[in-house]
Amino acid sequence: MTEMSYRQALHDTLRAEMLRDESVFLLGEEIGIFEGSYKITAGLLQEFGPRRVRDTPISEEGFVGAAVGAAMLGLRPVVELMTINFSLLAIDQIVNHAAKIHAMFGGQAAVPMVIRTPGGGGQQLGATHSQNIEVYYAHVPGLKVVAPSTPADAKGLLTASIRDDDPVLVVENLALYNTKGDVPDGDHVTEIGTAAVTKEGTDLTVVAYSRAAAIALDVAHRLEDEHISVEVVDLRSLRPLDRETICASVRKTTRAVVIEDDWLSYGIGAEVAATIQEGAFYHLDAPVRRVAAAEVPLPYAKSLEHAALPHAGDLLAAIHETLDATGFAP
Amino acid sequence: MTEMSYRQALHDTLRAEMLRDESVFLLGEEIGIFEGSYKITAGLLQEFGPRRVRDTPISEEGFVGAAVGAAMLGLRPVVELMTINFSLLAIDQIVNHAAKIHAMFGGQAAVPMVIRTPGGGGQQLGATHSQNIEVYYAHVPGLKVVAPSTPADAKGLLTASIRDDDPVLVVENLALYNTKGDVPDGDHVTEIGTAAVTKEGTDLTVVAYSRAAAIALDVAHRLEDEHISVEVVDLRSLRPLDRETICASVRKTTRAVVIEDDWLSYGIGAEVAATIQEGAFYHLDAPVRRVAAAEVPLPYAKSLEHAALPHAGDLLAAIHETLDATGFAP
Amino acid sequence: MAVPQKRSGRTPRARAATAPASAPSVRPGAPKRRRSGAATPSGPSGPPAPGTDASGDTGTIPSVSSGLAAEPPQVLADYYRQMVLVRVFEQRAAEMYTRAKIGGYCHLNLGEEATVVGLMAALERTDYLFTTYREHGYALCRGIDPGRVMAELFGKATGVSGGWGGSMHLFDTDARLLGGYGIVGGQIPPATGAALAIAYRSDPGDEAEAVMCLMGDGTTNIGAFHESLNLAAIWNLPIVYVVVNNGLGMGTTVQAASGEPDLYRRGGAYRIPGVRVDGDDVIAVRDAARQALHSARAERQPMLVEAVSSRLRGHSVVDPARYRSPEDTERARRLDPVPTLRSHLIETGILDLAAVTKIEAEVEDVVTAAVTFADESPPPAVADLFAHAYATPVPNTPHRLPADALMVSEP
Amino acid sequence: MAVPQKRSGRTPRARAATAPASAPSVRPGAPKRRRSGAATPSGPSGPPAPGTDASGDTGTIPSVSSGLAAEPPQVLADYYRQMVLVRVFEQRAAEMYTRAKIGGYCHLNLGEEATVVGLMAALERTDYLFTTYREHGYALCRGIDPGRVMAELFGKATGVSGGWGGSMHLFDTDARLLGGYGIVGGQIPPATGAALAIAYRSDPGDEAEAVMCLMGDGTTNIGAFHESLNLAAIWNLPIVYVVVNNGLGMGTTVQAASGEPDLYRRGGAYRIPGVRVDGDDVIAVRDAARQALHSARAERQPMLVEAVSSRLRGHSVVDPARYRSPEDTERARRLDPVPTLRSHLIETGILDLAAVTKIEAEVEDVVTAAVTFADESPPPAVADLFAHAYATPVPNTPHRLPADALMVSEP
Ligand SMILES: Cc1ncc(C[n+]2csc(CCOP(=O)(O)OP(=O)(O)O)c2C)c(N)n1
Ligand SMILES: Cc1ncc(C[n+]2csc(CCOP(=O)(O)OP(=O)(O)O)c2C)c(N)n1
Ligand SMILES: [Mg+2]
Ligand SMILES: [Mg+2]
Repeated sequence: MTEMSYRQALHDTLRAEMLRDESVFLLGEEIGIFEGSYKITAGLLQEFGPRRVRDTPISEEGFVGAAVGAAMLGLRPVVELMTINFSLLAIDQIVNHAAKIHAMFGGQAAVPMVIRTPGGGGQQLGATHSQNIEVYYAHVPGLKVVAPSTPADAKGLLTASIRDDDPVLVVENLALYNTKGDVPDGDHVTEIGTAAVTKEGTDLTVVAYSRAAAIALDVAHRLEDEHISVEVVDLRSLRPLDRETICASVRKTTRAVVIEDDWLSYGIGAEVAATIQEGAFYHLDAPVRRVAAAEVPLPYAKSLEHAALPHAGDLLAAIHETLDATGFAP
Repeated sequence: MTEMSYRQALHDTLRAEMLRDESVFLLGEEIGIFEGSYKITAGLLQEFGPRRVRDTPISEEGFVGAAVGAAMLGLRPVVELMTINFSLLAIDQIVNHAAKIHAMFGGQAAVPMVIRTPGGGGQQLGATHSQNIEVYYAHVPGLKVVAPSTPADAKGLLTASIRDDDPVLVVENLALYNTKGDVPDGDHVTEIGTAAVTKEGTDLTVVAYSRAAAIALDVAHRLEDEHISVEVVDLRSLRPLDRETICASVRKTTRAVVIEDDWLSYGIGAEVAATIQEGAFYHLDAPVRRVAAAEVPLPYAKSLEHAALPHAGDLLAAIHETLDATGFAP
Repeated sequence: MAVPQKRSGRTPRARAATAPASAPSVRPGAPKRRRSGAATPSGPSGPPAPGTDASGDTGTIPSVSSGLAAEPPQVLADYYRQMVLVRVFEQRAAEMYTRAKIGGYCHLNLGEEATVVGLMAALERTDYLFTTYREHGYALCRGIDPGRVMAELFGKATGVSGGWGGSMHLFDTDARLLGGYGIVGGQIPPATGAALAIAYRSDPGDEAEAVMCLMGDGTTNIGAFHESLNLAAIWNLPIVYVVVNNGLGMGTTVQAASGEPDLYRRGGAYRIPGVRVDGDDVIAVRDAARQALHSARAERQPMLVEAVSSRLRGHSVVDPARYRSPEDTERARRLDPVPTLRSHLIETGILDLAAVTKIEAEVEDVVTAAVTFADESPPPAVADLFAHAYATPVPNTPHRLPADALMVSEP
Repeated sequence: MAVPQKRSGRTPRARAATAPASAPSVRPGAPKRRRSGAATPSGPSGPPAPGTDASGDTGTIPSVSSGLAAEPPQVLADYYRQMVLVRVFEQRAAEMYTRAKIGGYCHLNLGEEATVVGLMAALERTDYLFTTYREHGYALCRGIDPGRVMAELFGKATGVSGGWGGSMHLFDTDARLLGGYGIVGGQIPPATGAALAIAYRSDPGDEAEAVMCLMGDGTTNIGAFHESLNLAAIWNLPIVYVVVNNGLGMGTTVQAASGEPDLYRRGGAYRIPGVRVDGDDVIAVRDAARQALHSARAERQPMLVEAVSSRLRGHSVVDPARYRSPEDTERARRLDPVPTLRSHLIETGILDLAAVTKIEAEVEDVVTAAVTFADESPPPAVADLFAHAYATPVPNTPHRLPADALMVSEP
């Protein structure tokens, strides 16, 4: 184990996979000379040269699609999209091409590519630069979507994604890049399609992913002091979704709150809540509550932005209200 | 009232609104000379000329974005996207521009535009041409999304959408164009944001929209013979979502099934089920069941396509299982 | 046999135009002009091809003959056979569509046979092909068994894509046909990426692999065209973009859709040399494509080839094309490359009537056999619905049919 | 006052280049060449501007003087004042960002002042402007109160966009500034649509409205550029696309990003005439833009103007620009248009040192007042979070804060 930042874990993983496999290469805007908007790829152009670390023009549809084609010929491109917001420029290549090619051609071609991209608000970047639209990709058969919340998972899931023969979207988060944690040394692969119980508990389950999973863990630990035992399920994989781990937890705790950074309606939390009510119906003592962003284009002004996004306090409130609704007394 | 097809209702509404308001104009691929891929705009070029009925090149991002700009200057463009699948080429203009401009600029500009587009599978069009991705748009604050299931609603909702000052996506359905129904004569506006109870019932609520709402109504009528009283809620508006009408119905019937044409995970039905479990939790006698498409890129072969898409029989099965789970006997 | 009757001889049009005065915009080392291979220059004949506006090109457009005369008879016979194969296959496909054996959308190469055959003749077996939804002919001329192509149209398990793709989505790994694509322009970025993979792994050279990416005229107006050509230019990729200009999107003309209707010039925005060729002239098409492919494989100079032909029918099988003027329809018929080549072969004595008729009869049998094969093949098994969901299995992938409960919840 | 010291005189570069040999690709009636207004031709001086590759343009590029000499002193003084305003405002913005008064991304016009002022001087009040996230200067020169601009950067209710937009999203209805946009290329289709609205409602003419759409050099590589210019061309829209070429995307050079690095030529793919102008020469920029706007408004001929200048700092306030060579940085400093114009004004006696200093002092006060206004303004009220959610209210729009229950469910 080595303690490092989420950013470092991503960087080191890219480097390790490039060293391991000649067919792995990177492409994206400003990842080379500029060393990446968020410096994940710092130093890699120098080490591997422009063949393996390819700066692209501002042409998201073009270079994401180029990665699709390169992957069809057996390379393993790892694309950086500067933020998930810009993925909308390339979504046709992701949804109508990367996701479809394997099945639509009867299984003849695989598309072993990875798209890494950060989402998340809270940086005062305004309405078009603060979104969390991973649900768009999680919705699509043919894609896999993972969203690590810790440096260890960043390594484990990115490694798994690069080695996977399907197109995988790795959702990072601007607010997590500087967070630190222990990362297993050597080969470390986290299985795509599996959620993790990051803290065990008996009274209530909080389901979350990415930045919200870090908040959830923090809140759960804080609630220990109040003798409230919260279990935290970190989804890690949004597609496939590990429904059994979620429902098993709620069958045990009988209560659930979902928290996410995205807008409430039709967000990831909707699927989680729908899953719980179906898979743990007879165990559930209260409605599954969802904590999510206010449904407005995210404002720039700090005050408004803060009000619109979910924070630990919001999760605490929802937990307390859910416990209260069932007459829970610690 | 006049009986007419869903196609005719759309056509007549476009024509009526163009006659009523000089600022309403149409643009899209092949809507003029070709008279529209699905002939909704047949005859309108001839009647109104190329200024009001504008054929575009194959440039979805370009002409949808052009509609955004024209709307900012006060025109009321009604864009036809040939199918919702191609909306992915224009989604940046829809989600990052049309939806954001009003709020992001502090309410100074409005974007009174409409995008009409059909979705739906079952026509053997293959994986990229058979999608139902309205959930992408329903997720986004700043947009409004409606999905009429009858000729009357096609008229009422399209009229409301054209007269609305916000960007509205009108989701049509390939399988509905030839369906017939009574349409109110004269001015007929259906309020965006409201669901309709299209059949009253006491035993179970089916929630649906678009083609699935027509299936639901049909199934509900068939079940009368078995003395099962099904209430049907046709969402009509996906954003805003009329949660109260859904939950009021389920509070009464105590059971619910949601049916949609889209893939299950993260579909419209997820939000509906999540809503019901929150808003009717204490009334619900069984888990909310979801009937939805199998989660694969839709195959071309008839047999596979049929197996992957939901049909009346699937809804019947889910209704019966839900009733059985609660020991219901008609 | 459905090939139209022999008609009075028509001099085949043959013309290749390079992007004008593009000397300063051609990269060092890139050829500044290309000609189709044929030796004897001759002026264009017949009405100007759709999209042609050569008025400003005085002195810069070399006009060359098609070079039919220089070809060995066996080669011409083979090209004719292929053109007839495409013709008959497509006519039969239209018929099968009407009989509901084929579903969905079905776009035919009728009228484009010379372009199809010429382009495919230019490719090496090691080259990769990306194409559009209008691609039956390309699959056939790439050597794929007609039965497997027809079976795909029928949605059968024996089809090239196992019945998963249908008419718009033919794919064959061995033939390096890397797909027909239904999203307009959607094939262009992946094709460009395939060329990137070639450049990533191997050096340029006369034997190097290259990619051919086909698209229609209307497709040059979409963003992916622009982004992809630019990538190919700055990365020096071995790719030839071919615009199959049949004059129409669905009902929209090139002139109405494109600010620069001389589509071969659009490469100028990326310093990609462009060449226009008569798409009704199989030899001219082949030679132009071959030269372009040579630049791509030997010099890593991406190229743009525009082949001008006509669509004989509607956009797809179900389109009656009422928007077309009688003159335009008549013009397309007059330019029809199949009877034109037939007449030429017979008139010049390259093949006699008996030989031509024999080819036609053989093709007829091949297509009939293809239909029988398709008809008798089984559909894909419903049990295999999830067989191609993912290439790498992981836990929790959904395998649920529409009526299945999400999971079992017990009271 | 932060304007760099007076330096030894530098002859201002002034050059305008038209798209080369584009005669055949210009529509009938469209002007085949444009020149900046100035009368005396003179050769380019100084090193070639970034992205300049005129080697193949021999004989086709008219070089003209900037015409500074011909301008009334009052006009030049006003332009200088505006350039200094942009300069000082941006420097103060950088400072305020460091002091955390401004958040998010913050992109400055430092180095582009002559382009900013020249372009805005060419616009009529009735014209519409669409721009990018690098737009503070344009807002100021469009006449918007600096206090309201700074307040927007501070995220205050008094800001031009009410605090909702921030640095990247300035908007002002009265000034017809229809937005700064943060998605690269995202502004181009809406700007094109605004021009469509003008054409829909009114006739061309000398007084007609037009649209100016700004973008960076890197932006010419995105699909929206291609699609939009094509629409403008086929629909004859009154729009001028301006590429503000500062030589860099973020750290990527024009040469690395664009197959055709002579960006003004990229209009050729749509028969849109292009002109390149020295972006450090306020008069040349203004005149080129004015002429282009004239074509747009009077002839409905869309135009492309490329203004070449340099970015003095990093891509945004937080970018230390380590990727830039010392030579490149030094070059940008040398070309800095603000001290250049200052020197020129003084050396030619148009303004004396006292007048220049007075302008600078006044601007300093204006910016200080803007900061004070911004600082003292209130933030938007949290109660107004849903105020701009929709323009037309309908039932059931969500008004829920993150911790709110979706709806009340009672046992
Ligand atoms: C992105 C997208 N937009 C629209 C369509 C609908 N469409 C299918 S083919 C076609 C016309 C294409 O014309 P062209 O590129 O000239 O090819 P052709 O059909 O003539 O071979 C259109 C508009 C589509 N499939 N994809
Ligand atoms: C679609 C999209 N892709 C990427 C970005 C990130 N980005 C912001 S500015 C920029 C560089 C733009 O360069 P240029 O067009 O030259 O404008 P400049 O910043 O130099 O004024 C990039 C890549 C973005 N905002 N939008
Ligand atoms: Mg065509
Ligand atoms: Mg730039």
